[in-house]
Amino acid sequence: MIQHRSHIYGVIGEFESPEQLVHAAAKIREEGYRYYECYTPFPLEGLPEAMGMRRNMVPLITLIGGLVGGLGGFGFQYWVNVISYPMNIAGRPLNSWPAFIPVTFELTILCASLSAVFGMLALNGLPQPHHPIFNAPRFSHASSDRFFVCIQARDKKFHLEATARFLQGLSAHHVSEVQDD
Amino acid sequence: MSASQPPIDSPEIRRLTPVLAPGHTYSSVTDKISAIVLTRPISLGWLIGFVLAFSVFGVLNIAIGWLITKGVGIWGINIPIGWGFAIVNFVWWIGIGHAGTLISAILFLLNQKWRTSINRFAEAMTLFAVACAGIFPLIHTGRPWYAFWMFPYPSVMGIWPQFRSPLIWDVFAVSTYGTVSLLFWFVGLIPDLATLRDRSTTKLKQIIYGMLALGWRGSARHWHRYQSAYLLLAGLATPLVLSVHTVVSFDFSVAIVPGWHTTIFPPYFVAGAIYSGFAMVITIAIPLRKAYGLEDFITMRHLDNMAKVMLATGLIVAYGYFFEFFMSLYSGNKFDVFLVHQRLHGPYSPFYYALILCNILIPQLLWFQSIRNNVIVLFLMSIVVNVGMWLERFVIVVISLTRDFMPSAWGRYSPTVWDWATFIGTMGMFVMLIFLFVRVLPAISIAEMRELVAETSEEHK
Amino acid sequence: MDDMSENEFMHGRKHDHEEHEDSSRVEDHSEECAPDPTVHEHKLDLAAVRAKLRNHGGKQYWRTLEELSDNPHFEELLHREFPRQASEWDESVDRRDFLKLAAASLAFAGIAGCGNKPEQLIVPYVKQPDGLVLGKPRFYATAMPFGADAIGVLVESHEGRPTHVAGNPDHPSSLGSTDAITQASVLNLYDPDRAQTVTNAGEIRTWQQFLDAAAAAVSRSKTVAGASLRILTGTITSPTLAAQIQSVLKLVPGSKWHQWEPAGSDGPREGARLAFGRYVDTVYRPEKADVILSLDSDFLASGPGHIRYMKEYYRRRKLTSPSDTMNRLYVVEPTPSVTGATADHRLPLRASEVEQFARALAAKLGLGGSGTLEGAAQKWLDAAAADLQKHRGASLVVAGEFQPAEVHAIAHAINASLGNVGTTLNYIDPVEANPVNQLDSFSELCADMDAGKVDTLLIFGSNPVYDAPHNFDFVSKLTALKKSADPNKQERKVGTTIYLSTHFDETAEYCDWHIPESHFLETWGDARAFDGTVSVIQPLIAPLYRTHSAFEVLAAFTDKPGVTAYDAVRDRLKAAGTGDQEKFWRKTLNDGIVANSAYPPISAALKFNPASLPPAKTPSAGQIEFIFRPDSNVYDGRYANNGWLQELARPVTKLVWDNAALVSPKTAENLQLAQRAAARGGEHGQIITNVIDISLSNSQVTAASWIVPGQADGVVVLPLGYGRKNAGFTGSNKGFNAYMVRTSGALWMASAGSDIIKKTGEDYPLACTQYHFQMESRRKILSAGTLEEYRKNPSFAHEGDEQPSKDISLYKEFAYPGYAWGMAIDLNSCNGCNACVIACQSENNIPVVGKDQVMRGREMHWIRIDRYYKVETETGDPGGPDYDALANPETFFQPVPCQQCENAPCEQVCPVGATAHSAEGLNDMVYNRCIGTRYCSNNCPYKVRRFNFLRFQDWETPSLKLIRNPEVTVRSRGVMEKCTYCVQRINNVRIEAEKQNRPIADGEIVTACESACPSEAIVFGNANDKTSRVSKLKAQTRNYAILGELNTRPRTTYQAAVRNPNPELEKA
Amino acid sequence: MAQIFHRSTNFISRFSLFSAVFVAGLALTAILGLARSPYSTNQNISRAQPVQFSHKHHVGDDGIDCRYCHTGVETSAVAGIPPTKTCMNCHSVLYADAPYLEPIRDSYRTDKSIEWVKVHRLPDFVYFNHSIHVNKGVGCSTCHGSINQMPLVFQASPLLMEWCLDCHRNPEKALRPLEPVNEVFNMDWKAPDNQAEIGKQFAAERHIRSTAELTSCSTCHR
Repeated sequence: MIQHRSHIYGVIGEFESPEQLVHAAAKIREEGYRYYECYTPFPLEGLPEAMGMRRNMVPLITLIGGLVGGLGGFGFQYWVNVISYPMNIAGRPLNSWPAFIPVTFELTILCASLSAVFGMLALNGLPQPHHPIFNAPRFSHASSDRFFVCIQARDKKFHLEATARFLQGLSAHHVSEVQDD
Repeated sequence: MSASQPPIDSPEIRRLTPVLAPGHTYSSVTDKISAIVLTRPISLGWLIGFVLAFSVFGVLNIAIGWLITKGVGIWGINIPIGWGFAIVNFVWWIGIGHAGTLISAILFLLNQKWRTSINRFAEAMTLFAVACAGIFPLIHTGRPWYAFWMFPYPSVMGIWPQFRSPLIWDVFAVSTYGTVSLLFWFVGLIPDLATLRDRSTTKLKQIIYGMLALGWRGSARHWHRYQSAYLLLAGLATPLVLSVHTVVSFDFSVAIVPGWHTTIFPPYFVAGAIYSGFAMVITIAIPLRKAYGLEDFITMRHLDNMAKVMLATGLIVAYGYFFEFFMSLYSGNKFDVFLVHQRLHGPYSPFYYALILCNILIPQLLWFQSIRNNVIVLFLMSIVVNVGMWLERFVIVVISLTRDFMPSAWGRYSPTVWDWATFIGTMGMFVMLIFLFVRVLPAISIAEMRELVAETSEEHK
Repeated sequence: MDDMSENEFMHGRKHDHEEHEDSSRVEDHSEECAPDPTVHEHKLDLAAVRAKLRNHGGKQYWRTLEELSDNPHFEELLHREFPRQASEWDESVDRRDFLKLAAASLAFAGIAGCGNKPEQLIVPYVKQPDGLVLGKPRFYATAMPFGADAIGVLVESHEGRPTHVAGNPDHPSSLGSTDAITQASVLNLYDPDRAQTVTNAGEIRTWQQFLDAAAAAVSRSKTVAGASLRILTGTITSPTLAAQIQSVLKLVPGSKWHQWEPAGSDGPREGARLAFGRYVDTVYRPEKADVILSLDSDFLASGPGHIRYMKEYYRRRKLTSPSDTMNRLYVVEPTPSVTGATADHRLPLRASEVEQFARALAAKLGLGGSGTLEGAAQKWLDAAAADLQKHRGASLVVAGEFQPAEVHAIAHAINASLGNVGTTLNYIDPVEANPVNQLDSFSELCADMDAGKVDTLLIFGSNPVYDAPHNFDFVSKLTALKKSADPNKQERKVGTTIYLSTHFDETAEYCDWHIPESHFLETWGDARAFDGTVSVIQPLIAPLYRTHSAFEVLAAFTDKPGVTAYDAVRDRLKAAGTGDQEKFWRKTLNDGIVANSAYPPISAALKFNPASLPPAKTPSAGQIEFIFRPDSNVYDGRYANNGWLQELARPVTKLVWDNAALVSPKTAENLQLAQRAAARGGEHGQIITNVIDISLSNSQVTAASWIVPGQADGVVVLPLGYGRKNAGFTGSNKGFNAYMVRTSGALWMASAGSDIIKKTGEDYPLACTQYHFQMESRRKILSAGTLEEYRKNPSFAHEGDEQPSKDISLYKEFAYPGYAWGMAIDLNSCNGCNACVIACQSENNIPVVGKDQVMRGREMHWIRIDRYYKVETETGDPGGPDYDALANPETFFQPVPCQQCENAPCEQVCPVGATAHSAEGLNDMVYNRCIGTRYCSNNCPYKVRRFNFLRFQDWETPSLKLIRNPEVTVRSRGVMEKCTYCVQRINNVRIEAEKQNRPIADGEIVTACESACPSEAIVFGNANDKTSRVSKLKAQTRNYAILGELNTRPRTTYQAAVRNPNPELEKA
Repeated sequence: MAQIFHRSTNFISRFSLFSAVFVAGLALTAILGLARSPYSTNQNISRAQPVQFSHKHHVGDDGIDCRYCHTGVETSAVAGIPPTKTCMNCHSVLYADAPYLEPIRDSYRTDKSIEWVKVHRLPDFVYFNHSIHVNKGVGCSTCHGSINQMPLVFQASPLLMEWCLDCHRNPEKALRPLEPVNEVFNMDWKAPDNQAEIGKQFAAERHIRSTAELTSCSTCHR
């Protein structure tokens, strides 16, 4: 059994309702587990708090993206019109900054949005089509109507039987081990 | 649903109509929506509709081919009317797009539950409308094969786009709008794609949806970041959607042509956009819910709310018309005053009266509950508003140009068969894309419906 | 051209020998890359020909064409290829479109880098002509013979290709300016429809075969009794040609010379004889006249010397300060002419009433006779008479070419009594080589043809089958058969008919021999100008095809057919010279005229008393009067195939591509004729009018009607020159043929009951470039006043001015330290004669688009002439119901080129910066950068930008390639274009000045429109130089900018028009 | 439930995502580079001519002045290709019967032009004027390269608009002395170290127009 531990990703348990999962998640944390994850068909209120997550990096990345886009956008237009090829257009000044605002604005939005989305994906480690958790027999319900929690084998408090029992104690159904092939 | 409940739109409970018919569970919504894509066979109706739309799309391709061959001279445009159908259609399509982003972004920020079941296809509509709109600025140029000069790249000529031109602003606004809408839409799709992946029975579907789902597994930490990203996108899309039609209105308000050169354009263009957009959403929603029996998800409550939004934006537009007149007369600028006269008495006055009828008078019926909740009438009304908003753009773009400063250069415009072919062709393209969309992707956001189930179940407790 | 010897180069006759660098410019990459190779694929036959042409430099080039033209296949090929491309743009689908598609898609795919262009060849001279510098145009003086006048011109030639015509400052009838027709004459040279080979009964023949035929005819006339040679020509002023004719007449017994010019002036001729008992010509000096009265004379825009008269007349209307004086012009005329429209006083009278007016005026001035007019007209007459008397010796009465002899005689009498002879006009011996009453001369010929007295008939300079009075039925005269001894042998009454003309036209169809005629830019010759000055006609290019001059044809009938026109002219002129003959000859060629060869004034004793005239017959009231007038553009029909003139908006009506029966608004109402703007094109393009049948003098014609404000009621004008069956691709079957109802009895005027006009019930779309004539109370568009107002308030042009002050802008103004190009247009001097429009078209390679495109509102002229009536009506459309307002409206013309705004609205909105400001303040238009969004045009308040909606330029027709100005890019489809003050001329002058490290002098740069303008209304120059002419004009109080309130700050400004009405009449 | 994707797809999918972006960028750079490469500018291609005329021989070895043949260069927009007559001036005597000069003699005899292949091709909408450049002291070799070392002439400069602009923005670097000796036609002229200041000086003396004027559109396009 011990030698098999390396092949085990973790132990998974299944819940009927969001409330049970949130409650379970909190309990697991109190128990001292650190490496565990919840899987839900839609975001649950209170779950992040229950799992003790902190604010994430996405907003910061977005802010940076936006600033780069905006400043870059205006800077570029200034360079084109004043430095690269100054031209007398309709008697307007070379640096007609009011006319440069729309493009600046659009570029701000564009870069911010791109960095928000790709930042999120990167932080989530997506794309990741293959993941051990998919080995869990009933996991397809995770994208439909069931709520799962999985305690991972790498957690030092992890012990196959004990952890499984602990989960059942939290009234989880179909507690089973997840193979890590 | 159980027989114990009164019929969904009986008068007494109509006001209480929920955004989701009671009795639904996580699995029921999941099944019902994903079934449309996964298990439901291709209906004859769908097939006929698609083939029709596709052949109209073929007309568009012919029209564009001929345009490239001969030049924009095949259209009705001339001097002084340099812009005709192409720009009218461009503004119209872009406007329609706005409702989608508005529903998904602004209503999301305002935490409106009733957006949930309509935002998905509204966003799809946005994308397709923008695609249709995007065609026109490209092909309306005399030499489309040089249109790439409008993008800033280090050319061997050492020259750059002219950033004072509203057309360049357009290029950036529209392309940004397209990109962001796509991102927004896709991010929203990821969990549903995962659902489809997990529920699809054939290997091929599993792989396709699996790839698209990027391996989404609904992990709590992912949801956490996902939500903040989605919120940010909504926050960014809101000013964007307002800016896009503002920039489009700059095409006119920055020019000096009487009837174009007015400060009221940005707000009233945006209002008009939302107006026509919601009209289009209704035009699509009503057949959709009927065809796929989605009355539980797209309830009378939705239609009622959308009708109200139409009424509200319609009034803003009416206010815009009024103020256009008032400012022209009040300013005493002889050209603007003359323009007012032209609209009322000029050769094109019938268009103007038609537009007043479609955009201001008829929509007033929406004050009546009975009208708002009569599906057929509402559908017809949404069509009327679409026509009206198209007429508005025609009045602004074309009629202003026919008689501007120099009486010696006055002229008239009438579209050729190719103008019509291009316009109708884009409609075909739009409908075709909608048809494809409902077949391959969930027309309603499943994940968000589950949330709704959760919330409504709490309410019921 | 084989006979062309080295020394003839010195006389400016040169090969066409173009270096490819200088061939016309192509601007669009995609044009350049794809089509060429594919052309071969599709048009093997023509491509082969082209290749052949390309591979023959110089002389070979044209000889090849000739060789080719000998084989019928090529003929057929030409007729298939050329007409389709010729001038008028053709909407039909063709293979080229798919080449374009290929080009487009290639470019689309981004392969348009043009990495590997097809190899280009440079074909240098073998022996370069002396003095020729590649890439530098050369200018040669020659003259265009036109009726009883010759207009001296300087022709611009690029490597031997004449491309542009300008006036010759040394020439009395030009003084450096031209008119529209002269400007457009260069297009006739390259007309692809020109006849190219000698034919007999349609079969191609050699020149030698014709010489034999001619010789045979001569010998026949010597042997057979009564079989005589007849020569039918138009009006001829060329001494050399006349001498040639005389020598033929001397050689061939019983031969006669007849003349027929459909728009000929028997009136003036016979008038002179009535007054003086002999033919004399009248030369006017408008410059010396304070008061001028025109009796239905358009002397400023047509007739001998009109260009000079325009110059002189307007020199008396230039205003620098309110204290300046102006001449005053009274015009009596049935239909508004260029002269009448801008007159100080204009009295619309029916053509027949003009004679009554003349008689009444004579009576009023105490020359005997009697006659009064009713009411207002009489008051008008009294005022005019008083004014004339007040300015004895400084007044002038001009009678119209198409008025009867009586009117001319009376005019002579009045001028004599006012003591004008010798001051404001002179009499000289007739300029015509052989002045005759052409109608009589022509009738005589017809009679003799009937009588079978004509054995050989030689026709040139006339197209009788088309333009003879229809009651002569000239065709039957040509084809009539005579009884002959052998009944089953058919013989024609007229033995042989020989016809010389540029095109294989209506007459050619009925003649045995057709000789293609050389263009005046291809031949040697001479001609007398309106004042008798002998002008030299020298060729700028060897004949493009196997064409021949009248001189050569006539030579065939003499004993020495070898003599070339060159020798003849040379000998004749040298003889005229004094001192070193060679030097004199050179000088003559250089100047284009024989120094002081003008006829001296003669004293003609008046043998005429108006009282002696029989009482004039007055047409019964209620009758409709039909008057025939040569068209302002295609004249008597000879320019019908000239696309430039066809697409040129008529000065007053603004009609193009058609003629129409002109009626006054009131008459239109009586006849229930209506017209309306069409949905497509509308006021700027397409007007739908009623079609009417006119059955006059037992013939009938169907015409489109057109309402002309200011036309006399009860008058229908039938413009000549249209409805041609065989003019060529451009000119055939356009409009209606007024000659069909023109009889020898009523050449200029016929009257009949209004019932002969029937509405057919059909409508016809006419192409009209400006229908709406009102300014809609937008005063700052065209500003005009009277001399009195101007004196009272010198800055009347700025009444209610809304021009924002310079410091209104938040932006600081751009500085223009160097040159600041600007233009001033004096509306006081513009009468809408159109010379500038064609000059611009020729200088700037502006395409002709055809009627269909004009009707869509897509004509391409860079400078347009707006016509406004100073009246307020309900609709602003001539079709509207405001008859009284439009009975005799004050008319104004305004040339509108690009205004070169300093704050140009167009520039700001161009997404690719294809239009931007130059450091000298030009509103540059970079065709090759333009992607064609048309945003600039929308945003242009003056609507002076023109767009190539389709591929308007003709890339195929070889001959049309030769006319292009290599200094200007040839624009392709999808590109915006417009006036840039002839920037090519600016650059060339600047470069020369910079090479010498000196500033550009004022007047050194002359734009095409400026150089053409006979009234010197357009002035171009450096607005930064306070001493320049343009600055002085801009400094005037009359100076204003169109739509100044928009703060576009145009570089082109206008000087308000000032009219000089007679206070007496103003009171009335 | 079973795994749909193999473990490796994780790497593949991420990698392909990045490479897509990377490749797109690479392609753009490649296209822009290609547009500037000799391939599309037609640089350095010696063209076969009807007569293999060697500038190296005539200019380099014989030291014939450019203007002897290109007569228009100081006065006209085009330098001009010499007429056959010019060749015959010498070759009626020198190499009078060399076989490879037959095309020249033939042209002269038959009065048929020799068809040279064009080497320097500006787009037709560009109006370059030789005379003004030469008169203001821009040397032949500045644009045409060391003609005197070209057996067969090839295009030495890209002739791209950005290349023209480069000089029109700071002409001083290309201005050569006109006296005591006119260096314009000196093929071996090298800019001295102090070119910067003497160039400015020349520009002032010869009234070279301001950059704004020299970079106005209508300076080259009409």
